[in-house]
Amino acid sequence: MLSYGAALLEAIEQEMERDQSVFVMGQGVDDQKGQYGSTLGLHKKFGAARNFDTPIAEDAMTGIAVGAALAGMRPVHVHQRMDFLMLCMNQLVNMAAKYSYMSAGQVSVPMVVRASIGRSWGQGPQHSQAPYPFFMHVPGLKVLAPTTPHDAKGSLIAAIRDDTPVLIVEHRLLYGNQGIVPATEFEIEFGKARILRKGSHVTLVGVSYTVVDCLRAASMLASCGIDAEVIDLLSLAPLDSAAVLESAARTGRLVVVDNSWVTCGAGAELLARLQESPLGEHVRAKRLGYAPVTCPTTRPLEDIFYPSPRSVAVEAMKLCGRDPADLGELAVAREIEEFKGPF
Amino acid sequence: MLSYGAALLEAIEQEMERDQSVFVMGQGVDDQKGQYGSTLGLHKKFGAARNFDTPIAEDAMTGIAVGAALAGMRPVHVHQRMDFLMLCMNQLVNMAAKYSYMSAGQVSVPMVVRASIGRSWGQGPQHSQAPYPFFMHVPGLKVLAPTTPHDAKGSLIAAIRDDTPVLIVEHRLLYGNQGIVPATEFEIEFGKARILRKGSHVTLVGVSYTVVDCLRAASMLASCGIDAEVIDLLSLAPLDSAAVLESAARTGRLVVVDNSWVTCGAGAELLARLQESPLGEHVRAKRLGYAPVTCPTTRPLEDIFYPSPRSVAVEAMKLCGRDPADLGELAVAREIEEFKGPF
Amino acid sequence: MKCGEIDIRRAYHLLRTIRRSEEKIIEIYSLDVIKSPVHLSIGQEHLAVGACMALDDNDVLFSNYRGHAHYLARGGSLKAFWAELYGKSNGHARGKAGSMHLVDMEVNFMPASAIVASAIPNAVGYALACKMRNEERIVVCFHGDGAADEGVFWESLNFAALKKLPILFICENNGYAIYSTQRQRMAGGSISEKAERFGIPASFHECPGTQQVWKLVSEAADGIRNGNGPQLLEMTTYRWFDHVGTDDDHDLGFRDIALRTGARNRDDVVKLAALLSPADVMAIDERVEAELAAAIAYAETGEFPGSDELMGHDYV
Amino acid sequence: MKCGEIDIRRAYHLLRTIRRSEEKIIEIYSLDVIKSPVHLSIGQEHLAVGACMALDDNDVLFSNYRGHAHYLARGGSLKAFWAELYGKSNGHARGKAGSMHLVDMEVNFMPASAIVASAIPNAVGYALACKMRNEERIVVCFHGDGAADEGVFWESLNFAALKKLPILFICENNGYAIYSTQRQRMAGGSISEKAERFGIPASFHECPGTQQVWKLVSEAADGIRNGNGPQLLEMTTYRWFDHVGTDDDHDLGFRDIALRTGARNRDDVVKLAALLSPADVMAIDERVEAELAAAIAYAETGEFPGSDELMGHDYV
Ligand SMILES: Cc1ncc(C[n+]2csc(CCOP(=O)(O)OP(=O)(O)O)c2C)c(N)n1
Ligand SMILES: Cc1ncc(C[n+]2csc(CCOP(=O)(O)OP(=O)(O)O)c2C)c(N)n1
Ligand SMILES: [Mg+2]
Ligand SMILES: [Mg+2]
Repeated sequence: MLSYGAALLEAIEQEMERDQSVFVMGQGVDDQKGQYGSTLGLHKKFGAARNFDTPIAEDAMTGIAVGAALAGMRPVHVHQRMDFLMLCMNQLVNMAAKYSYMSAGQVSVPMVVRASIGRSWGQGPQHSQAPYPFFMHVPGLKVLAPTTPHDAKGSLIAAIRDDTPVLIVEHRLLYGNQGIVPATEFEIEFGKARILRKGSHVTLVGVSYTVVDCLRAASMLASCGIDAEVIDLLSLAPLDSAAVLESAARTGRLVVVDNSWVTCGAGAELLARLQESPLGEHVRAKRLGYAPVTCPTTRPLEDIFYPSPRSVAVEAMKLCGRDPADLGELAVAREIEEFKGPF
Repeated sequence: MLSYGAALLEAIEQEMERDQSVFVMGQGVDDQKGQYGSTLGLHKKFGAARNFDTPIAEDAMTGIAVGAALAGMRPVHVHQRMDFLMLCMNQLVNMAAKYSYMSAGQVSVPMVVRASIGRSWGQGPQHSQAPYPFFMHVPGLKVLAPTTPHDAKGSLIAAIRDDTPVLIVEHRLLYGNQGIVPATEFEIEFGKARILRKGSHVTLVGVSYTVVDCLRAASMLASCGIDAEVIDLLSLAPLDSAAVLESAARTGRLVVVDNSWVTCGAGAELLARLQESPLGEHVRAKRLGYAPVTCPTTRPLEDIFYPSPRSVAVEAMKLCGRDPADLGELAVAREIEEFKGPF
Repeated sequence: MKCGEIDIRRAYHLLRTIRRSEEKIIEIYSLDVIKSPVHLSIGQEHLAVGACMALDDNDVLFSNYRGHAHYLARGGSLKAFWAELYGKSNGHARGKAGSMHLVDMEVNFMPASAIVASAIPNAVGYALACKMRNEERIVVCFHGDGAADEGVFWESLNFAALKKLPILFICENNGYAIYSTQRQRMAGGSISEKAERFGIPASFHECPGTQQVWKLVSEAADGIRNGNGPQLLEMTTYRWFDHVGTDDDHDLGFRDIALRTGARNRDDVVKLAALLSPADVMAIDERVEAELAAAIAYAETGEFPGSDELMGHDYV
Repeated sequence: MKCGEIDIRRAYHLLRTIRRSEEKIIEIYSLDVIKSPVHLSIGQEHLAVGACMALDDNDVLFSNYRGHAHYLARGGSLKAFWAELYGKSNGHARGKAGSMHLVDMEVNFMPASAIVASAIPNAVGYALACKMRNEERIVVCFHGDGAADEGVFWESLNFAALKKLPILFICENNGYAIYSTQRQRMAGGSISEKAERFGIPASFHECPGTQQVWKLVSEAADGIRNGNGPQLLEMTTYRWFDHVGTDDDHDLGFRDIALRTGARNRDDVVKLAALLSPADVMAIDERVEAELAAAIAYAETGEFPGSDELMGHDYV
């Protein structure tokens, strides 16, 4: 058993051991907290040159990672918040994503960008965003959003070895979660979703932490006799819509729970593909995600801003023609309840 | 009759006349070309302080527009290329979009961001993008994409008078197009699409210049006996999905033609809403847009990278169960054929 | 220009209000009634107090996530501040903002941002508006040393200098961005030396006290108000506690405890108290405790925003 | 370090190749066979030639959209260049790049970017890789005066200085960004003066000729190769034609025709020819014409990429 943070650390250690060209950079990666433990001690083990703190200059530092990757290195650039990627969109969208195509394959940009997302409490408008749909929209980038410690390790290794820029989306409430993780090196497969729970009545699809919401919703639904299938998208670009469509066609009902706003999100893309497919007419579908406003700081509003096991279960009940009032109570998730900051 | 560029100029002149707080800034706005004529001579008429060139510093300049707007001014910030907005995503997404909500309405950011998009020839990977879906995704921003000179004028005036940040997407091949434009001031309505052509067999929906593709496709289809309805989305955020769904339900067939990549685009959002609605099962739908790669520079690849009247008509024929081979020839659009640069 | 000397009584009242408010935060933080990150100003309050007292009422302030001192020194509502920390609807932004986004438009204190350096161009833009409208007021922009790592800082300085805008940049250089020292992040000269090359008259001040800050800001504000264009004041200081939260971080091993001892010996709350009579100090202290108690009571008795509040204040 | 003097014959050959290639572009541009924006280097070629000749083969170059001179001076393939302008599949990037994104990895010429200043941090990142791998080579990054408007330029300089990276920044200061003069956009000191405060040894040179550029770059490269960290050379120059396209823009009224006259009088193509014998010049000129003709023929006879090429070279 390893925590999600420890699984990331194991992945990077194994890769740094294996390949001299792998290195880590980012604000605070060599500090006492080591990005939730995921970079802890790497500078001691591999030298300060291979795990270094950076100035607060996201644009240039991303460009520097791109340049190092052009030179054949494999940088892993860590960001404490995905919101901060708004400062380096030019390097990600206009440079990293484009170098390979515009040189007709003469160069590639084997870099990894890791970014934390997510609530805890009171992160507010500018420390809570997860605009992964931006990166799904632009060709030339890959996006992974591992939910389990297993997939955290497999994602990071796959991302490091891949020759395209890969973005890894990490929800901060997941870092402490424990799971079984193979000790050896392995890669997850790009473009493959995971079915975490088999079910026949409704398909629940989550992204990163909303997969946890879906699993909890499935338990709530089970007490009402509804058997939910739960899919962890995992690979957002390329996107495994086939798995989702197949499942939805089987259950006839689909709830996609984005970990960002709904408009032009992953759910939009999945439902659009469903609508384009002949399967669409047999499926009743619904999207969930952040409320369509800026994220508020105060807890009561946060609670209704984010999707929750209950809000997911309610939609599933509705799709199944059942009264949501039949749903039992579910305590607030431990990781949310126990969160005490300071950040 | 006014050109699109002249209509924008008329709008801004009328607004600057009416309201001292309106001003224009941007690279080259006071040069001899005046952003395709749309800012031509404003500095002579209203003084250099109200139409000024800026350093090449998109991030700070956007922040400066935001700050001026916080102070009650109404800046119109002009960008020669929407690609350059990648440099100021932080100000647009993390600041402009959020100030009002995070202050519980104590401040507002009445700014306008104008940005050109689009092909001509050989603009290549970094001068051809139109990532408007990013701005549809994030609450707190409005997005308009006028296609006609009439709507160009009405959009700019509505945008200037609105108290939220509004992004106006302008396709460069449209600036020369002529149309009837009321001489007096008027505002288009946010959240209202325009039906440009009534039809009963298939609904074609475009964004900015792809509306022109749709109209030309409609002519091609007409020669095959297919009566296409053409909708100009115009307002991307808020999005008038009701008009599209109503039309699609009527015709039973829907083609949405994005002016960007398809994944997580406007078409994705529309089809997802269709899938969520009970109307969805009666409609066969298809999305078009840029090919899912980086934009190539050479003309033959450009021609197949972008949607075209023919590619739109082909999809419509397929949805109608007709053989696309029945489509007649259509000459390459005049504005593309005549384009000779230098930019 | 503000003449004479700073009003020590008022300065002490402000310093004491800020210090006691933050001490109170430390005291209750573990109770989890403040469910939001807090970035304490303790040790840096006197920069805010000296600066704010040197300004006119209609001057405009831009701050950042470490904004408690700026907000309170400017005269932002203590009650609304506390209610906001509690996430209540009687907070200054109805609970939507929290500690990182303080705002009080009654005193021209603009909503603070939690993205490093991001409000700096906004402050410049506000100054542009002031200049376009021929207003007398100036804009003051507080920022950290870390903000100067960001390119937008230099873009902003350039534009302010280019247009000779009425803005004063106050760099509160506490030597750290989270756990990184300035020298780990920055090559070359000091921030003020660089700013100077960017066309901004700038000066460097080693740990100035309240009175000196007041003088420096008074003079700078005067010049800016007279149309001389922007200025930058770089002042070193020290934050006593952790970057975020209420812990002491000196046991983490990256900051020498001697630094904190030095800073505590310079403590302006103590220094200013020493300039007043014991009776004055006692009276002010009592007043501060009463005001603080009232503010906390206001926060505690406030309602949480109802679910209908979620969708407000956005265009959708 | 390159010793002695620049090889004038080779320098003239490169200069002449660049000049004649661009003159040819001007000649045929209206025929619309080059369907892509072109940013001519005419008037600035000697900076590229002097600099590139001072470098080693395994040094790495970063350029921008105004890259014809850099590419050709570095020894990029003339044939692949012309075919690329024509959008043909025998172009250096099979037509996908065009004039703005020249690349020739055989001579370590990295793919150019059309976003101002955007390749500068990439160059710094490449230099970081060189340093991490203990390589002998250095990175050279050409950029315009306009690039220094962007914050990322200063962020990049800071990091290069902080890590003492093996990189030479060459600022080709032609005084304009499109139609804006440097002084309309920038306050404060010169770019090199600012760079110096950022910890980068930097110097300013008024219109240096080919030989002087060669000397400056040889010396700088030598120091950088010896591990002394980054440097910046700011050199003024003048572009004869419009920012983009093949027109002369001096009738638009924002650039004084006298500036161009001055620049033409300094023309290094003429100056270097004067240092050679007429026979040498004639031989080189003839060789250039033959090479140019062959390159254009290569471009003309090349195939356009087939539709199956659209989806290549991207992960999807
Ligand atoms: C753009 C951005 N990058 C990173 C962060 C994370 N972060 C928050 S505060 C901070 C340090 C800022 O240091 P400084 O400007 O010196 O202010 P101080 O905290 O010392 O007052 C960092 C890096 C952020 N909020 N925004
Ligand atoms: C980020 C960005 N903003 C604006 C532009 C438009 N643009 C293209 S070239 C240029 C001028 C650049 O000037 P300079 O760096 O001096 O290079 P020069 O063209 O003079 O060689 C501008 C503003 C761009 N390409 N990228
Ligand atoms: Mg600091
Ligand atoms: Mg220039």
